[in-house]
Amino acid sequence: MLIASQILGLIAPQWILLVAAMLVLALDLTLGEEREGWLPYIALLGLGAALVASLSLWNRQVALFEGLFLIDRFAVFFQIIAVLATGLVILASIGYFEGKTPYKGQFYALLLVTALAITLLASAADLVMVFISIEVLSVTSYTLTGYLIADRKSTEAGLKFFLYGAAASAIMLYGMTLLYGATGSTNLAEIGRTLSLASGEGSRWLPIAAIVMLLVGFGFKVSAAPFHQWAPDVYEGAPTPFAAFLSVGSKAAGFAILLRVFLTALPDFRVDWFALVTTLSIATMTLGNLIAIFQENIKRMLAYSSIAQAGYILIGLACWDPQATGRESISAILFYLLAYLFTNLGAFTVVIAVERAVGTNEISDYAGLIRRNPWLAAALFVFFLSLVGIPPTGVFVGKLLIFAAAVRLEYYALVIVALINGVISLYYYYGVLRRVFFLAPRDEAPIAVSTPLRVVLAVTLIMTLGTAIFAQPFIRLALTSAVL
Amino acid sequence: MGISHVLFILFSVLILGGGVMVVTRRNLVQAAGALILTLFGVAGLYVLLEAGFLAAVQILIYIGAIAILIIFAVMLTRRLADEQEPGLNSQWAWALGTAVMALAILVIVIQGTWPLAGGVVGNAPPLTGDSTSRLGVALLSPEQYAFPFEVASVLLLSAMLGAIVIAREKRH
Amino acid sequence: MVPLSWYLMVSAALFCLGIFGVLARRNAVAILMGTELMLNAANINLVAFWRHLRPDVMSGQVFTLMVFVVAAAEAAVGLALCIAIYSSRGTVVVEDMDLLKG
Amino acid sequence: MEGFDVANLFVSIGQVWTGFLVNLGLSSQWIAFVNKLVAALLLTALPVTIVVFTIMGERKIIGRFQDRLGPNRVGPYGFLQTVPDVVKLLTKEIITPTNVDKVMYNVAPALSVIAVILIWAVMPIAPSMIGVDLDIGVVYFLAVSSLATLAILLAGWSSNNKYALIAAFRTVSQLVSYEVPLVLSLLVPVMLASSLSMNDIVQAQSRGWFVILAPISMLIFFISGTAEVGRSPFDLLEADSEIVAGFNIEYSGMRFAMFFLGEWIHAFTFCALTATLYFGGWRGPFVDQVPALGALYFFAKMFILYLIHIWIRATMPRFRIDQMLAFSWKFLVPLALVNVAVMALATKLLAPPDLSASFWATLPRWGGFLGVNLIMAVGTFVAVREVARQARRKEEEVSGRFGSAAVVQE
Repeated sequence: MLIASQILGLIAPQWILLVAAMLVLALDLTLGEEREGWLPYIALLGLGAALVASLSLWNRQVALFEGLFLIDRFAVFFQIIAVLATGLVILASIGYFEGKTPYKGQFYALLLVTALAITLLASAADLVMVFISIEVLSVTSYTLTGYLIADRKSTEAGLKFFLYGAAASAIMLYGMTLLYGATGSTNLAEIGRTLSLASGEGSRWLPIAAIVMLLVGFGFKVSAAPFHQWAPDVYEGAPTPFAAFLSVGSKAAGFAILLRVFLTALPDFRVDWFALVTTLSIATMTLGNLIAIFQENIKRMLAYSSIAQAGYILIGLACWDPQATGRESISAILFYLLAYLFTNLGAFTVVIAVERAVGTNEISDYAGLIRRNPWLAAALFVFFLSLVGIPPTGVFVGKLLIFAAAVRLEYYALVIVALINGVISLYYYYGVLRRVFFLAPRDEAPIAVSTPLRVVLAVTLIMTLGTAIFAQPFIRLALTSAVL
Repeated sequence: MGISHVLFILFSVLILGGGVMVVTRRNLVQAAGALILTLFGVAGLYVLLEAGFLAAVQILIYIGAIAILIIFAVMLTRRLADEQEPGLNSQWAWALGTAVMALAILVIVIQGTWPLAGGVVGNAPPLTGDSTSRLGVALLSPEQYAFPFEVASVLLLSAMLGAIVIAREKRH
Repeated sequence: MVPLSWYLMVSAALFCLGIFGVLARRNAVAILMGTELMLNAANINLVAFWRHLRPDVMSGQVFTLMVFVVAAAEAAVGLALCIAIYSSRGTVVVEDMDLLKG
Repeated sequence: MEGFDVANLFVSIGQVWTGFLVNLGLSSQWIAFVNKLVAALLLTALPVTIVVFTIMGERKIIGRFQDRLGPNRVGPYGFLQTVPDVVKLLTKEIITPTNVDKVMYNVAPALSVIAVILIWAVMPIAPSMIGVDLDIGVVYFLAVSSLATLAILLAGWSSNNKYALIAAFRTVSQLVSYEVPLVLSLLVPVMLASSLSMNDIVQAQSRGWFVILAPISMLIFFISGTAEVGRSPFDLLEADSEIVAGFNIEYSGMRFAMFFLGEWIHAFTFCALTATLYFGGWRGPFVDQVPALGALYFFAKMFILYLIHIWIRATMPRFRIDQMLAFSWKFLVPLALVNVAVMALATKLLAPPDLSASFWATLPRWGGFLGVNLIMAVGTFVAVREVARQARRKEEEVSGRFGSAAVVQE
């Protein structure tokens, strides 16, 4: 039995994030217009404290509140991902809202709550906890997507996100109730135990129906086809920093909970969900890559690209086999998510920089970017290289690890589909890069990049290359975190 | 057929009849009124299931707050022309097919063995003690659900904050 | 005592009505009402399972209360978005929202 | 004493009645059903009967407040005025305007009465004289009274009249805003009695009314209750100077009378609730010996509180809509939140003495609670004064800057 102070220590990242959010809100009311600029840095300070707190939990393996809330390396890994994503997004959003909305402090506060939701989700080990945490993430996401009330695209995106999201989470909830009905418990581990005892006799239909419904909800979060329709609209309409956050933070949270639920509660139904996940994976990457070709808006293109990436990551789940590849496939997913975090955030940061100079997000505006700001062009080149999966970049290593797991299980077809998809994706990434490097700019004026954006670009660039060149420690990190 | 069966059928008719009206009525305030009927029916089922506290909270929150909020929103976003426009979109037949198929699958699933855990199908176990106070204890003791309870308050707070930011009058 | 399967049937029917509403309605508020139906269907399930499986453990009822909270939060944010959209373009019919190609 | 015990009288009436039903040849299940039906009818009749008295009393008393005689034609001192009034309302033509939403237009008036009458199902009138002693009585009351909001909303919308619709919008903003402090203040008696049952709350006041332990909570409850009922100074739903007649503008005859009835019942029902939750309900001297006295005390307390209601109504001007909302969100809600937190702490620290404890042993608890409430009251006063001062300073700055203009205007 833990005493209160110990519990407080164990949930320190969570309450630090909450306190930071409240602090930002309170200061937003009291600081006044002139000193509003401090708020993002205060939020960053809170994130830093939360990072320290979660790192201090690295070697803990505790179940809190009667198994409701697990603190293990898996959870801590996602805590780190959440903090990193939020921190970089906050840096990238400094100055973004100038003249777009009168409310700036609330953005940072809500973003901190979103980070809190991801950390909760990574630790949730009970259906009640899973549901409520997903909803915290969703509800704040709807708000932040529709945040620019003066921008009609933003509100429209917010409403569409909300409508899709509310329906998806209702379906997911129904699946959870079926699971509860099948086992009489909401605890994931206990559900897993009960199902493993009962899987021999009786109907398997019930858990399978539950699995399908859960996949709707989780698939929505990771934007897997056919639950991806929200993503392009939302990415296009949302404030760009938040679109960046959705593409990495929200997606990582979706995978965290997908792994946690499927691997602790439903491992005995692997034969059933394997087929579903494989289909989902193939559909997701193919659809994402094919539609991305026809996009004229860079945010939409990145949205479809991020859908396709979800497809690659799902291969990792499909290749999970408790006997053969248990930890490797999970660690491949974790590594992929980490590398993808830096790569995609970097790409979005370039988009933010261009958007702030040009005002729109059309791909045609990227013509001659190299002459307007060679650094941006070079960074975009590296990020796109990584997104395609060409060495020496982080996502390349991630793909390699995932393919390794697939090859070990001899799922060659999946690898081949993924490789073909890689080739397709080359086409549209090249389409952008061709404009950046070879076409003449419409406007010769150089694009200035603010200091916070430079910091984000530097960090993401270094990490995109670093996770590949010095891959070993990161792979080891992913491997040690791959304990569920 | 005892009195509970009769009540059950009554509430089910209320729920499903209201539900049908919710999804088909052109006039949205009437649809919201039908939603209230459905919510009442659900509260009735809670009473039959001996969850009186939930029934009261259902009426208090769902009807007293959510349904009223919905009616309010309908009134605020209403054009007079709306009543002439169709309530359903062009894919409604496809949607109907999906819904019927989902129902068929769910019915098959429900006919399966319930539950895998224990195999209770007939009568429910007797209810002992005061379930309302046990619910209170469950919600507020750290060994049970106090933590999700706190998370729920964070959810409400952020929803409130978000709603204010989005719906507040623009002042630049 | 009404058997469990009766409740489940009603809940399944309500859930599918909700799905139909979400897929077939044009007005955003009407779609929201569809999701409310689905949430209520899930709640019937939860309470029925609670009563029939393990009434001594309150997880089903706690879950139901959480769904209430979530429904309230979703309704608040969703309706705020509806009102924001209406004030800028005078409609909440989803088909008329065509700035994003979706 | 035995012969005067009215409770026993009821019991013997019940026995006679049951015997009558048995003679009719009904099975025991049906007898129980019929008995419940009769009880429900009686409980429904009760508030409707009280309304007749309150209406005539109120008209007389308000007349005196406003320095006029009030009704004085029908019956002695005009006390029978209600009778021709009711006859008039019943015989008036029922008008249904064109293009109204027929179903809702007709449902709304009935709903407004049903919602308030349902509250009486859990009202403990005397010891063991309660419709149903629900273990969730307080939540039930909240749930049911939220339906009254719905009735007004539906009436306002379905009337197809812009004034009615404006009133409906006001309803939502007003009633929903005041429900928050109402619920928060209601938590305090629930915590003190550690039960949600109305009867338990009355029982728990055997060692002192909750109004002594939690006066601030009582005030918040009473104020937000007045707002919930929509009576002066919160009668913006039917502010005749602004929106003609408000949500019931299109209603006539019996339908109008229903709203009228609903509002009136709601008003004294809230007084009855205040009496139950804070003033000991049916508690009073000698109730243990003569339970029927309880009903007397209960109604006496209710009427005294109702007198205060009438007093407020006769003397306070109506709020402006923004003032009304600000009063709830900026004053009542924060105060209620602080109150709940402080009272929860106080309840935890000052555990109730067992029933055998002497009067003196309970004094520290009373003192503690009173002290806590006093501190809160003083704190509120200081805070409000500070806010008012700042507002005044700002005002003065503005008028200082535009001082000359102001002078010219004068």
